[in-house]
Amino acid sequence: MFRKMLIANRGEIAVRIERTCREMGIQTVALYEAADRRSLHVRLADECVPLNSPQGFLDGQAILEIAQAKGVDAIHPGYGYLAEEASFIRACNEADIVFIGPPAVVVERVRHKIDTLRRARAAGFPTVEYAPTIFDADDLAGDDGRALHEAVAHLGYPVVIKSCSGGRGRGERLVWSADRLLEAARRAQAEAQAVYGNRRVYLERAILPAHQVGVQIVADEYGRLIHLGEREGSVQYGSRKVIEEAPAPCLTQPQREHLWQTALDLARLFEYQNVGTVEFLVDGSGQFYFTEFKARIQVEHPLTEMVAQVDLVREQLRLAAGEPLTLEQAGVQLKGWGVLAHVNAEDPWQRFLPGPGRLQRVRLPGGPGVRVDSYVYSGCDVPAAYDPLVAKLVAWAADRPQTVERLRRALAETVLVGTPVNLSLLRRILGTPEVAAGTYTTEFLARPLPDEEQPESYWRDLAVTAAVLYVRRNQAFHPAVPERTLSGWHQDSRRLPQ
Amino acid sequence: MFRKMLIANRGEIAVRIERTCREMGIQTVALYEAADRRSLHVRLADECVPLNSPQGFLDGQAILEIAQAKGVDAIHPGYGYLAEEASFIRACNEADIVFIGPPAVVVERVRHKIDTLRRARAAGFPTVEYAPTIFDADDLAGDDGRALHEAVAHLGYPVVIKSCSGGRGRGERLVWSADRLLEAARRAQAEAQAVYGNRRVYLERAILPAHQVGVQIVADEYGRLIHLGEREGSVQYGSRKVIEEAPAPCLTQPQREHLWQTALDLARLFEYQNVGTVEFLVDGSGQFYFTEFKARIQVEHPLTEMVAQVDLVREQLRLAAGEPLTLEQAGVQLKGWGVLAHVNAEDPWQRFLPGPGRLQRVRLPGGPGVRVDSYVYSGCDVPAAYDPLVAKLVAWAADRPQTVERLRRALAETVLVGTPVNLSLLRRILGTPEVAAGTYTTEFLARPLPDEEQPESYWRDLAVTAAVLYVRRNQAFHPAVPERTLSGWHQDSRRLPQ
Amino acid sequence: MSKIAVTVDGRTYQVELELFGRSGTELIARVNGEPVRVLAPELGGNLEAMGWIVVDDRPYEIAFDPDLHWLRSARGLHRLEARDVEALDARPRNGDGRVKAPIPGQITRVLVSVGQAVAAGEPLLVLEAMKMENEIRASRAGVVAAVHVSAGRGVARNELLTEIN
Amino acid sequence: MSKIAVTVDGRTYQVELELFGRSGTELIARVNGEPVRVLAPELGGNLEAMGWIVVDDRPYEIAFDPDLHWLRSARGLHRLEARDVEALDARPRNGDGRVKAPIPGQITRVLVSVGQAVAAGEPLLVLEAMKMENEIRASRAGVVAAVHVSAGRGVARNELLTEIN
Repeated sequence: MFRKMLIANRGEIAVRIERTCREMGIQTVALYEAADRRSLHVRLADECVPLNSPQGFLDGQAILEIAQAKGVDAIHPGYGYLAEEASFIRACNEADIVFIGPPAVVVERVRHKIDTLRRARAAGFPTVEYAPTIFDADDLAGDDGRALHEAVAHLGYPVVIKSCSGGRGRGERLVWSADRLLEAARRAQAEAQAVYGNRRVYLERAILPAHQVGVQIVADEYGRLIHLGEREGSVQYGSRKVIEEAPAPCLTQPQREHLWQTALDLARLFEYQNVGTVEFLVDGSGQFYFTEFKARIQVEHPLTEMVAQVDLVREQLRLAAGEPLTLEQAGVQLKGWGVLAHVNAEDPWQRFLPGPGRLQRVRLPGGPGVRVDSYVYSGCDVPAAYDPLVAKLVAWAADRPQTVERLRRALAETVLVGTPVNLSLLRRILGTPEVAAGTYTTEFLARPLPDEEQPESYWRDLAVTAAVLYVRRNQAFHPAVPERTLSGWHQDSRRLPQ
Repeated sequence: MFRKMLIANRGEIAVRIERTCREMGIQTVALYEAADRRSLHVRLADECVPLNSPQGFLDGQAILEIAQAKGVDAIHPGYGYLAEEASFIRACNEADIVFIGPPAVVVERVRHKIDTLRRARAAGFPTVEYAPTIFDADDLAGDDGRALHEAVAHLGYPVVIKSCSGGRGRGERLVWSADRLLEAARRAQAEAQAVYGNRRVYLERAILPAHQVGVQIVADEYGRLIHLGEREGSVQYGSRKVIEEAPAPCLTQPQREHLWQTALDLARLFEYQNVGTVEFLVDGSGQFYFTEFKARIQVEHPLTEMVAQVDLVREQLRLAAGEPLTLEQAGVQLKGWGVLAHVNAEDPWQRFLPGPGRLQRVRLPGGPGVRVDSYVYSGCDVPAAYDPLVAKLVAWAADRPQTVERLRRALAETVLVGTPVNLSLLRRILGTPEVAAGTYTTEFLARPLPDEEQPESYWRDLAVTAAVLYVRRNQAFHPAVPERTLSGWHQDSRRLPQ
Repeated sequence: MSKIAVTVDGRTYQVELELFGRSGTELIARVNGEPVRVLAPELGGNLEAMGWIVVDDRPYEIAFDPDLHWLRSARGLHRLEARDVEALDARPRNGDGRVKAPIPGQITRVLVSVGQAVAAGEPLLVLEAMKMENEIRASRAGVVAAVHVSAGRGVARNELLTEIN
Repeated sequence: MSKIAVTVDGRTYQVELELFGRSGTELIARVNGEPVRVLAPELGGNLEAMGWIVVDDRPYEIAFDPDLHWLRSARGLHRLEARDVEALDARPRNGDGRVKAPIPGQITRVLVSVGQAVAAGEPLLVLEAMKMENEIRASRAGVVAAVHVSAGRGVARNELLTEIN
């Protein structure tokens, strides 16, 4: 096994990887940019090195230099950034450093999304409809998107614009009509560039309403291959998953088993290795369509870890070290139900405006059946430069209703003060009949959420609270100054309010 | 099911009960004494009521009055305090309030420890040797402990002095020779009085070295009865358990199954109901001896919840509401391994001096396979009046070595600053060969722990750190005043140091 | 005795309470004339430290902005208006036309220019932060009077971006 | 430049460093003459806020008492001695015979009386706190000069209990 590992990522996934490394006795080297130095992943590592590159975690060269200077024998890319970059994997190999993930040849086989779809379809697998063209920046700049419009002509609206580097809904745009196509493609490209360092996008025919389901695959280099069940991530806003669960409530048991078998067959077709996910869209009738491989650990992997009771990062490390798969399909027992919430530093009521800042108070939930993966703690910063995900709350219980109630309970006891957070949105989503019944689709959050009923005493108590705060504030800070002149808004004003 | 429950306890167990209540849609009423008002159990409840009684949580009358004023339909006693008081259970019944635990008649059958041992022995079960006398305060005051010495004469040293109200090692004293007997009995009585409000103690022949093992029992009022495996709590200091685990590493699988069956038979003999534990001592040869019933939820219950994947508090509530047991023995699968650490606010290097105070910084561990039950958070108080337990850290993994490493990892990422805590002691215990091999006994911590090896760089780095702190302190606080005069010790001094 | 009119998400209450000179943390207030018991444990410290309050035995963990425009409990975020009904100066505040950066980030595009008429809600600029593009929109209708930033420019929180007259 | 002699659990190091006038948080120190890089992120705030330091890329989360008698890391609690080797007044401190309450609690028994000779480590009183009885022992041998408390008395942290001459 490895002696020392560099983690080429930050935030909660870096913390997640450090935890398994520590349990396995592997030393860790964390990277951080200046704004991120108070994050937990920097504190839990054995060594921490500043990353001073304008490209940040996308700068494979800079990261490899640090890895060599620190004498590591492995690099874990986490998700995003360098997780599916075959050239980086090859550079690691040449430097005699093990890359934690599939070999470069496997990544190359599955990273090109259109080729992957073509090959799967040729082998008889059901896939989504796609346009066989990749749009790079120049394709849009020149001709006002004629190529784009031509591509859609074969598919018909609605279409989804997806990043070729894909993942996590970033760089994805749903388009319903031709007049929004060009702007949407530009936005998708800009976001893909920001997140993946690569602005290439392609088009798929949208399936609406749909369910987004992925099957977790684990494979060794000797041809042993198993699945660990599926996850559903259909509760989305702005193409980003916000509630996910395992198993997928949209499937019947026969559909589920058919899906598992299809995923295993696809993984065999592409000779997949290491830990990965085979992704599908499922329509209202339970028909499913292959969309892509995710050749890495995914954000929502704790769901699988809880229902299958497997440490996926440990499996990644073992497989990358060349060890054979020791889990057997017959020995894997998927038990109970898991539901995961993405806690984001953003304001859902202000068009999801991200909310960086300092978290003065943090209290994360605990107790039975609750797992938290996070990089935050009381007094830490949420830097502006990264994804707004601050914590993943995962609940597990013996059945789905208990699990949903448990996650609601965990949310209710979570305190994050200092930046806007989406806790109350998550609470409202989990309180809807659609989530209670497990009947939601990817369209679910396009409709307004019902207001929560609160007892009269709640409003009265908050009014008393506000009055106490109001009197206390005027008393303590400025008993003589009119309240109107005190806000930050007016203090730095260059002219008085009209 | 219940509508509203009063929790007649505080700290982590009150939080634990509130969590299940919230998941089941049951409103909660928390109690708090003034020093405890910042604890988490007060914040997570739907209502919180000050408890103003000199007897505190032992004052059943005051608690019942609050329960009636608040219109609750159930009271959960947690552990300790009123958990095994038949008279309180009857008072609840008369007030038409359900007591969460066994009925009064069951508690009366098992609470008298000597009677329980006699009945078990008469039915052919192996029990510890005991003296059939109860010592109340007066027995010790009058005759210089003659009755005590006579009781020991039948047993022989070493003996254990145990509280008749029992539990959690409080009020327990191991005595090796006659000259320490009287003082030890007085101490045991004083501690029993402080913890349980009842100073009665009795004597057992000590089994040394031994393993302390309890089998978790769940039974309904219709005669259905199952076990959920056993726990071992042999890592103790000052008779208090500090590391516990499930399953018990001291047992072979045949011994384990024999123990389970014996526990079920004992529970049937006593017609036990609700959730409880049948406790045994196991000697070096694997022979076991029944000691007592614990007719309540126990501190270490999360271990069973993790290996059996059952919510024991939910089961308590369901059974107390008269529902039948729905778990079946064949459906219970004990999987993997759990290890639990008691994090106490106390200083192990200062004879376990308790350490109340304010916790300025709290960061509890998370990630895969880690559960935390606690009442603390950043900025809370650890009151002086209660048990020093501030958090239970529980790790679960597929096998025992992984679980021990996971708990070490969880300890390493735990931050508690503001009071002394036993984190580094726990860390050292978990690093010993005895814990790694699972071969420890109740005698284990009587021997000194080996020092941990640290690399030279560690000491050097701490020296640099100390130098930075030293210079920074002198610079910021008092550049001109000699360092010697600055400590709290000297500032309030009435004479100068010699 | 202060008399405060408080509106929480559109529901208005008259609250009477007395805080001046109190050393304790418990007090009796009146809401629409009815008495309520209040325990405000952190009342002695600075205002931001006050994260917990108990009203008639019901505990609330709260967060709020220094201007008391909003209050957050575990059940949601609520808009607040509070004013002293006996104070002389009780005019509500007007928003002006100055558009400031709500978060630190980088301006990626400027969509309007000086002299241009804009409708309320119309996008003015795009600000990138946390890998997300965020449209900054006009808070009211008017004419763009000034644009203080250009594409590519990094901006601090509350930095003035444009002005609308 | 300060020259500090630091002893950590019996291991002594000579540390040279310069903090005066520094606005940044990174510095180079020398330990027994060897240079080490130090990143002390909270150096600008108050001392107690400093919970994290990085020495030669190795991060440490730390806690310490204001008198710098001990330092805690995730790996353990360590005794410290630090002194400025160039300061004039570098006498080590002496313990005196005054015995104070190490925690708040209640005195349940007083085991000695004035004039009694006691050995180092001999129990003087029993103090109950957190439901535990704690023996307070003599820090050195001597004669009990004063007993300031009686059984049943509640005591605050650091309250003077007995004196030994």
